[in-house]
Amino acid sequence: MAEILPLPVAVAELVRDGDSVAMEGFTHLIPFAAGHEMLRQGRRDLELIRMTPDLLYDQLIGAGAARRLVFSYGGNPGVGSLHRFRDAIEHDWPHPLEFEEHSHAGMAARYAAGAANLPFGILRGYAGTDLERRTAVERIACPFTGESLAAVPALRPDVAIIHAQEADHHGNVQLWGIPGVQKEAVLAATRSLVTVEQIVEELQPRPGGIVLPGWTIDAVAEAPGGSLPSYALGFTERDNDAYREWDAISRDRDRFRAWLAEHLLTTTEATA
Amino acid sequence: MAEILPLPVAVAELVRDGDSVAMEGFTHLIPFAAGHEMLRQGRRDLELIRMTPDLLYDQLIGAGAARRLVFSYGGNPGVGSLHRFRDAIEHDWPHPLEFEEHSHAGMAARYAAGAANLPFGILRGYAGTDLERRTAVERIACPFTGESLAAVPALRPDVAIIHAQEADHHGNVQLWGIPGVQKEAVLAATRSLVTVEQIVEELQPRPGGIVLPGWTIDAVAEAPGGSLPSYALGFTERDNDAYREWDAISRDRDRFRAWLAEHLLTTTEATA
Amino acid sequence: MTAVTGRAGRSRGGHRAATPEELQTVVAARRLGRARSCFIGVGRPSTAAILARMLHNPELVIVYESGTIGARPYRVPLSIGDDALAVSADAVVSVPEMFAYWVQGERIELAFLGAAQIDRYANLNSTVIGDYDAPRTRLPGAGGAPEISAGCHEVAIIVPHGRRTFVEQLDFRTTVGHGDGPGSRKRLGLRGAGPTAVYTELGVLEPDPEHLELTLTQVHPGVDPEQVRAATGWDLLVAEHLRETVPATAEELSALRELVAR
Amino acid sequence: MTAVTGRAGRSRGGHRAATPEELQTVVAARRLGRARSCFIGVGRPSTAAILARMLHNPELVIVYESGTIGARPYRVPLSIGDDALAVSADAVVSVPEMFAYWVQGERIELAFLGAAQIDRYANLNSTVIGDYDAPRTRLPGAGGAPEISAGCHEVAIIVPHGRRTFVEQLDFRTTVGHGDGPGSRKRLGLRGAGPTAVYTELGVLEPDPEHLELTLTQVHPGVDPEQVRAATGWDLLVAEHLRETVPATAEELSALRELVAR
Repeated sequence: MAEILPLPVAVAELVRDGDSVAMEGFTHLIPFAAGHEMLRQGRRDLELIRMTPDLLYDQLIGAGAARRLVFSYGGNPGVGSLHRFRDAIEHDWPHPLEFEEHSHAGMAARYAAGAANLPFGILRGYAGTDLERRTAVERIACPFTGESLAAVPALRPDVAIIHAQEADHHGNVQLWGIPGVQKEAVLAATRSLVTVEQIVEELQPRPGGIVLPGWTIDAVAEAPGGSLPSYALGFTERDNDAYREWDAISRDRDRFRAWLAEHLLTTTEATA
Repeated sequence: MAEILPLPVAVAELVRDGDSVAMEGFTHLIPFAAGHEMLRQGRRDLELIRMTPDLLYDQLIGAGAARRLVFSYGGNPGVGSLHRFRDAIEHDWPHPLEFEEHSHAGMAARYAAGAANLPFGILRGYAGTDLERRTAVERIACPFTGESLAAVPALRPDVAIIHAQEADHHGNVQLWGIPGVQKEAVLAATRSLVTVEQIVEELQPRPGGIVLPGWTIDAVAEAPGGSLPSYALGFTERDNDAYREWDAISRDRDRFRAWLAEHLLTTTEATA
Repeated sequence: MTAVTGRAGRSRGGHRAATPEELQTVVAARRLGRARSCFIGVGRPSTAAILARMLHNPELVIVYESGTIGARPYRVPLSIGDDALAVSADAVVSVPEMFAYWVQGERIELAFLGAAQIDRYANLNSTVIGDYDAPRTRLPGAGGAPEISAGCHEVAIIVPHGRRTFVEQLDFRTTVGHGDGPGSRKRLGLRGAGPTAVYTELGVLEPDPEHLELTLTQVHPGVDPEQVRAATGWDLLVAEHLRETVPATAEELSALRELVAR
Repeated sequence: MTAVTGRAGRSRGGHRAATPEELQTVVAARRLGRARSCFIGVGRPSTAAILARMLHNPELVIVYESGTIGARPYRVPLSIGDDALAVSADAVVSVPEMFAYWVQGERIELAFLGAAQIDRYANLNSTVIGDYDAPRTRLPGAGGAPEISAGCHEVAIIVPHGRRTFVEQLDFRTTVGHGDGPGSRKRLGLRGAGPTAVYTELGVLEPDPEHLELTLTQVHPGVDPEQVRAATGWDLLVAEHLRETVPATAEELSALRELVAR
């Protein structure tokens, strides 16, 4: 059964330095609050896994929390570059960043394989690309037709962190709207944390609702607005301006440092 | 876009003698009306694919419509044997029946592979069973860990037939309740027919609702009560007595013949 | 001996004593009292699981292969896809997801399986009696059993006790229990612990901790171990310290009968 | 030349003439007028698709990789996961399902892709400028492009026309268009037809039916083919019968501007 914990306690208990951490949410329901709590607690040496690193991982990378990044699309959606991500890869700032990149289809197959407890997933993919020489992918032959397919290794993160709209007191979680790859991330991980907009007496089944039973989750933490500046359908709206503003903040190391200092101060006070 | 057709027309257009036909519905939403229409139209030489043949395939097998059966559990749920299925396999009545059997996990992986346009699916399965020697399964090694897994060939039926609660005038279909493997069956098949309880002006998204857009389907036919004696959540209740009574009817070839004659007569009149 | 031959006697409490089949269900339900989640088919396992939720373990998560997770059935369903299961469940998933993410994902603690034949290593046949190509009796086939036995943490088996069921040699190995003995499951890549108990109307059999051969470890009240050996198609081992089943309590029996009557 | 240099002139109707970028979007939207379904990312492809639904093809099924199938966006989304997409869609599926059942399932007719670099066989780079291990500019990476290009029936490309984009040699091949020419896609097991058109602010390039090298087949009004060749990093072929783009109609332009202003 999931424990209902304050967010700082949940992060302290579940995320350790050196862990591989998958924080998912495809544009929708990105777990910013939990990521910022990791920043505040000064987690280091993490392997950060995420299809679309987005602002959240740009911030963690810029703060030096990541040893390694596993991803498939490192852009600021609709805006442009992730400058901290670029600075780390192009100029080793604040320190060198190992990385492994895939296609979306490959990452999705890797999570699905992890959730299904398979060592690998198969897809029609990667063939003929330079990606094939640069990442963890093998060719595999269909034993029935002889066709050549791509095999990708399963993702089995130490911790998965997602944001959802609601949980009940037993830690059963429901999310709806664009579901992304969150269910797979949680089921593939050894430990899991779900932040939610609210805790309710009883989950009411919703159209498009995905329910994760409490016994598949380690901790649930209430974090209203916890996916801003992304959004939680029915609760918050995407703050497109924040995505645009991040471009200027993150372009410059000093402005980023100032943002980080101010942000950590603010969140520390808020959670104190 | 799916054409909205009367059931006899839809079956006549989509199902041909010699086809491989997958009629799915896991206990819930079994497409009896469509199957009975196939009986009435005298389809022959079919490869019938279905995880749980149930009464529907017992009837088609008994009537001699099947050349081959692909399945994973051939029982009358909660009651006992499927006697027409047994009579065909044990005594070649009404004629010899080829068959290929899998486990549920294997069939599910085969449908999922078909829907995903992959030539095979992988699972941890079959190892050490006698099934492995009797069916289409190969061992495959994980290229990353060396682990040995089972590979099963994708299912790509000529036609998939399912029953759902509702469709709109564009042929968009929604079903809810136990979803079984119907989505995969439709997406794996070359052609597809969906019978529905009702055609509505507009689909209202439902908790647990699965929507198949009209452009993934060839024909939709209205068939209220079309999954009886199984059921359609929210519309009809499972007729458990009919399942129990089938045991007596199907046990005896003459009683079955009488049922068939009477049933075809009734349905012919009803649809005339 | 009335209590185990199936003829109903009267207990002191005034109600009929447990039939052997009732006791079999009650004992299985007791096992489920300490499970977190169980994967079950219809019939007696389903009855035992609902009984366990009524009596011992209201938090027991019941999973049916039809895709319902955390179903709270009020009555014993005829089929694993009855509407009450879907409506009351915490989550309902597709069949491919059930087998990939939940069974193969090793999320379910205990599975209850039945079979037409069982051998000394708790391997199961639910496919055919006689020759595969010229069967005496064609059975329904594998269903979910092979992978359920592979992926759940433990397997419990409920079967009637007789020489037709407990056989020296299976006609077909549908589901691997302990294979050919120690090391078999590991060699085959099966991840769970495999069968840990067989519940019958006569008692309970468990694999020997060392050589894994099914051993009679518990008999129901009034059952002679020789009677169990006679109902078994191989030379059944009997545990040195044979336990006797605690008789069904009045509470267990009335709950079971109330459930079956619903 | 005003109409293609980006400086706004006045057309006879009194509104500003189309900028080259507007015309690029308008031409792409025309292509979508005869598609049943299209797979698109954010930015100009999204604008073109919404415009196509407004003007030519109200039944066009727009699919975003975030999982929305049949979305009916009213305004141009900043991100492919904006809430309007989920709420208005016919169906919303998980990312694994999107790529497995829908993209790889070859259900989507036309995909629109962008890139930082494109070569003569319409292969695309969205990964890196410079050396992979010591990049001059690290780009976002593959996203869905490689498999979208493999699985959709056809691919259309929208890119700005210049020598930084149209290069002799990609720094990294993220996405296969026509590979090394005829036979490449088949050898690699790529199922769709691959790129069939490249839409730029200067005109339209299409693979030659025989040798598959991108060929200038259409120029926008006032554009000289030599201007296009000068903006291309390889010795660009020009079709014998070069077409000229039908100028953006007043209806197209006002619809586009209204859409962008929403």
